[in-house]
Amino acid sequence: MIDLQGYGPRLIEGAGVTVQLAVLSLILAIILGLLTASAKMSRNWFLRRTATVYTTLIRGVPDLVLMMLLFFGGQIGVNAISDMLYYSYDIDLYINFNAFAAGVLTIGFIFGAYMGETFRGAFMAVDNGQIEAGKAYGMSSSLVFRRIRFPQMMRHALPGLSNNWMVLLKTTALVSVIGLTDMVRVAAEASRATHEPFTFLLPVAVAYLLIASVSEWIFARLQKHYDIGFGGQ
Amino acid sequence: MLDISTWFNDLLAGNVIFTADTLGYYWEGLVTTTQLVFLSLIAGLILAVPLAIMRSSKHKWISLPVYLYTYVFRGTPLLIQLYIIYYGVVFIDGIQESFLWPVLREAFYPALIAFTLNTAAYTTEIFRGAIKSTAQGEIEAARAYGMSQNLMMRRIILPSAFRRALPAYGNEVIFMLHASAIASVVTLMDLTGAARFVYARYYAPFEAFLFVAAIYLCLTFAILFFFRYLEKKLLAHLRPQDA
Amino acid sequence: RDYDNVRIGVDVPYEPMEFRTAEGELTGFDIDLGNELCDRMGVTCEWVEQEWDGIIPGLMSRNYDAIMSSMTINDERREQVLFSDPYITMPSAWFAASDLGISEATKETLEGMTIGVQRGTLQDNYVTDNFSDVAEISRYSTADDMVLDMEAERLDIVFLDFPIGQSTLLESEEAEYMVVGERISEPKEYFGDGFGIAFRQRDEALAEQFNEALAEVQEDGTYDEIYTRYFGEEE
Amino acid sequence: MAATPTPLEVRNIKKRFGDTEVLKGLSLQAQKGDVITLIGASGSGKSTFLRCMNLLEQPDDGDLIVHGEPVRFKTTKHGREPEDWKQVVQMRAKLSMVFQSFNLWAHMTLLENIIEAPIHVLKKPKKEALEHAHALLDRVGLTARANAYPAQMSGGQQQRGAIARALAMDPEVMLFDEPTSALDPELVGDVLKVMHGLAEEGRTMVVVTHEMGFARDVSSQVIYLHQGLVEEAGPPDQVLGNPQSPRLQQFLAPKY
Amino acid sequence: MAATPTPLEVRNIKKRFGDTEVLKGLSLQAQKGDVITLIGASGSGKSTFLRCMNLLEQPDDGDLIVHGEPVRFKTTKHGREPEDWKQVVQMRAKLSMVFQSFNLWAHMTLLENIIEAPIHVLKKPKKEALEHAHALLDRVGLTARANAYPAQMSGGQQQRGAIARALAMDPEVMLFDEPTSALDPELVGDVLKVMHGLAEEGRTMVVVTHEMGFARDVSSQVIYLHQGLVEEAGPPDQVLGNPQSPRLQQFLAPKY
Ligand SMILES: Nc1ncnc2c1ncn2[C@@H]1O[C@H](COP(=O)(O)OP(=O)(O)OP(=O)(O)O)[C@@H](O)[C@H]1O
Ligand SMILES: Nc1ncnc2c1ncn2[C@@H]1O[C@H](COP(=O)(O)OP(=O)(O)OP(=O)(O)O)[C@@H](O)[C@H]1O
Ligand SMILES: [Mg+2]
Ligand SMILES: [Mg+2]
Repeated sequence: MIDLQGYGPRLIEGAGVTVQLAVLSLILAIILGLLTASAKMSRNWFLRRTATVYTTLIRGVPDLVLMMLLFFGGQIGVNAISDMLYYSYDIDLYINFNAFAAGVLTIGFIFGAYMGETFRGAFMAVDNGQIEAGKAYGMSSSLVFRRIRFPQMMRHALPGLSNNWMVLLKTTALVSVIGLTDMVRVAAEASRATHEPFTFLLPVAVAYLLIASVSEWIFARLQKHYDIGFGGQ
Repeated sequence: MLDISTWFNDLLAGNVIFTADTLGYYWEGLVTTTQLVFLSLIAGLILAVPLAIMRSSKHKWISLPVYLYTYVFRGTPLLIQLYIIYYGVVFIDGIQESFLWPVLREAFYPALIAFTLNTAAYTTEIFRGAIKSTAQGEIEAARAYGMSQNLMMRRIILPSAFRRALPAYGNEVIFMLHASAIASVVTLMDLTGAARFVYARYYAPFEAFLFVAAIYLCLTFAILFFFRYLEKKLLAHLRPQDA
Repeated sequence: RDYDNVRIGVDVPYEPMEFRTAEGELTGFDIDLGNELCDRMGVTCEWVEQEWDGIIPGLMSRNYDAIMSSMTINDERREQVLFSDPYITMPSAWFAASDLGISEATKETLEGMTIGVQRGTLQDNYVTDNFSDVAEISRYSTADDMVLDMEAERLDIVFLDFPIGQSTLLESEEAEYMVVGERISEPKEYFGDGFGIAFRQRDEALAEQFNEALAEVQEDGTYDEIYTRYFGEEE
Repeated sequence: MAATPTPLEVRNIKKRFGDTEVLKGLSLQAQKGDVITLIGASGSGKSTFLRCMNLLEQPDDGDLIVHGEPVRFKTTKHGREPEDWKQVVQMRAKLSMVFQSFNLWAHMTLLENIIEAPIHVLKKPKKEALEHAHALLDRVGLTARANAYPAQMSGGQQQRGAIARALAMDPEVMLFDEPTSALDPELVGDVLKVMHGLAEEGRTMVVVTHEMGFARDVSSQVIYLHQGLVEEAGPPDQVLGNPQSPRLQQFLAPKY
Repeated sequence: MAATPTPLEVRNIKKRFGDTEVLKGLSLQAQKGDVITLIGASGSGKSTFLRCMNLLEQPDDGDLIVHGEPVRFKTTKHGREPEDWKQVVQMRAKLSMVFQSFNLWAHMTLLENIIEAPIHVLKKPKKEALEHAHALLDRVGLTARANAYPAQMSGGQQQRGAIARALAMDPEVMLFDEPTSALDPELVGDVLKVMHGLAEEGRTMVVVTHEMGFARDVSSQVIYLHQGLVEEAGPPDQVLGNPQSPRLQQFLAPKY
């Protein structure tokens, strides 16, 4: 096997950070995505516009820049307040963002925009007659959403969703810029320290593939679940 | 008027972004990024269509290899793929003497290959899903009218699937645009590379990155605009009313 | 304002300035010197790892109070942060395969060659300004990538911090490399005033404390001891 | 009878799609126990009219009064729409609809389709909903197919399933869009018998149908639509037995 | 007549879905110009039988002979399937089908739906296909809706569109699954007239229908299916005029 030169435990620790970050961000992104997709299809002008601005701006700016803007910008904003306190009243107050929470929030926020588009496409693919039947029986929009639109939309959304997840998983590597030590950061550090760039690529690739295997399995089950009744090919 | 023009001149004099030098770097970066993204997307799309069809096949020996390919290329980071294709290729014995070397020696082609293979994998997945969710009745109608599998794919399933895949594919295009930022790992001076260079050189992090963010934003706008136009044109049948 | 605990931002690894031993222990010239300085000041040091791209924003947003991470003092950075007195100067040098057949790096000898540098470093600036008209410049993220491309013969010559080149190229097992010409640390316009510790502009008192400690360490020979630990005897 | 509010009243409904005006001002009043049949050529606007009654289409003009309560409209820049969607939701639970294209929920079995709205909209206990559903399935002859998904059912089975689903809501007013189109003559008879029974229970119904026999037999009123307008309306004997307009006469002329 | 091969012959077709055998051995022989009507209760297997004729469902047993050419089957682990799909494709181009649920292609306008197969399957020049399509649209009264998408058409319009699409193939044999279910009596008459015309042109047709009038008038043979078996078959006068089995008698008993 490959000699990890003692970096094994830290790599595993880093992988833990990666997985936690990714899963929590995914949950946030899905919630934001559903909200965005609903807002985009709503008849309310303001909601629609807000959602469009969100998906356009967030998808428009490179993730790294966005991450720095949101994290450091947010922190600097908070600091501006505490600076004011410091200079005017000599109160010294450090409010520190938790880097992990910030990472989850930022990645979730970024991928919410992509999820929004994926869900919107999927919602449009649902046969309108199915939704009308729900409305006709006096279901409120939220009930129609829960019982009909969502379950029928999912089978169209899953492929895009799994793509977004795969990209999200790898985007977690960006968090090293805000000071978190994820798997990729450990590997980069290790390969710089040992001057063996290739030694650590392989374990990282394998770790990602492992996570991918698990998620592929889950997605396959979900696909099966949401395909029920649609007579697959 | 005079005020405004002096103000403007001052602004230009005091800034580091809008000098001939830096703009030159940004321009070079823009050209590299666009070429890379555009070419890899086209090639990826062309690859993805047959791959998605193969992936939807009910014969295991056709769909399985494609599945493995998408699994590996979606499952590992593009950075690693790029790294292996650029730096790793050297470990193949005799590659430096082969006719491929002049191509692989340049950073551009390995990057193009890596990007293409990556986006093709993601696009395959999107198309496969869309193909699978084509309305059963429409497929039956096509069969009933004597369409061969091939013709049905071309005329009924793909056009209908592509329309459904449009929003997800739009995401993929933008992902690719952002992902292209790692091209600088293999010495390409793409947009992000240019920004990093200007940042380090003039130590102007905010200007350097905000300016490049603005360029990316423009590119994204162009892409989104294009996709909105496509949706309008292609998804007419989902709109309730005659325009 | 008094600090009992000073948090110092550092981008690991940059051998031999800051890196981890195989056991995972943080060490290096910056680390040892920094710990020593803190001792003198009677405060505890806490090292916070931070990737280079975010290292100054991290200081601004107070994730740490100082940066001690091989940061070259120059005018552009001075506008953002407050520097201590320089604590080391680090020469740069040209490295190439032993059989390249030049003994000096000048416009004439480098004509038509491909030069490798680390992107955004002072070496990058130097080479870009002085050689971009005669040679092709390839910019890399890490020195190790550069070594790979030297081996792949995509590169003819590289320009690096001397200790980095020493630890990566000169100690390489794959091929024979050599230093081309003298080590370079002039002109100041490019090579700066050496490495300094960076602070937020308003923390003048803290910078002053560090400067005092630094002077003390240089006075009593502790500095030289740390220096030889990582760079050997001065030639 | 004057004390009970009129279950359904529509006044002067207009609707256009793009440039074409599909409904040009239609009115209708259904008292408790009324069975109103809408007849008319294909494309004359029957389905659209029915869909306006529970606001699946937003009428561009006109009033809708359900159970004595008028639906309030407001005009936005998207056109005219209900002021209070909650009101619409409540109103819809009182009307129940059988669609021309059935629209059974594809991801649920037939049984799940039937108990869905009673449980989640009417908040019936599940046990009760199930019992009712089984009784209804029996009534439309689909007990054996309770666990089939819509895609696994024949056209006529889907149509009967859709009827059972509508009946499960125990609605005050039922809207039927060609409820027997996919049925064989025998089943047509069965289903019409069911509807007959509903009429006798005093349920109000609006039915789009091509079954003139049914229209004659059960309706309290027949409305003949032609190009978005009421061409003739009245008791079945009069409209069907003694049509005045040449259009209607031609429409009714026996073909086979 | 003996020289021309039989356009369509089916022998002893069997088909099961899961545990239930839906078709229990059905046969049928359609000569040139024959109009065969399939009648039977909902769920009796009419649609399934029709779908087996162009192999949209794979029969578990039985033979299919189109234009004198038997379709070859083989048995794989997925069950029985045609040996040569090319043969099936060619055979299908000779049959043309109108679906119970229309199945118009949603992403194409009506006109595009109609010219699609003629251009790409029959390789007709586009100009010719368009001319033919316009003639057909006129025949089914949909000229005005040529550029509408299926979702924008009424039920009856979709059904007529589907008929026009099938006619555009100029097929040797036409399979109709309840082609008039969504139509009003007047249109039913029109469409049946079209089909009558086709019959007189000598085209072979197999029609699932609930219109006993049509069955009596046009068919050369009526087949009554009951639970996957032929219960009675023969000339319309005999089957419809003088039904033998009590099931059929009940099925035919007038309801309204
Ligand atoms: N895919 C399927 N899976 C399981 N059962 C099915 C499937 N398709 C049809 N069936 C069952 O097979 C039987 C025959 O269906 P078919 O569609 O042939 O009936 P039909 O005679 O056309 O009825 P109708 O007049 O209502 O259209 C029905 O009981 C139906 O539920
Ligand atoms: N969403 C829509 N966009 C544009 N036109 C539409 C739309 N829905 C219906 N129409 C048109 O409005 C007219 C009336 O349609 P409607 O469905 O009400 O007819 P109908 O009387 O129910 O006919 P049928 O008996 O064929 O079902 C038709 O010409 C139809 O094409
Ligand atoms: Mg209708
Ligand atoms: Mg049927």
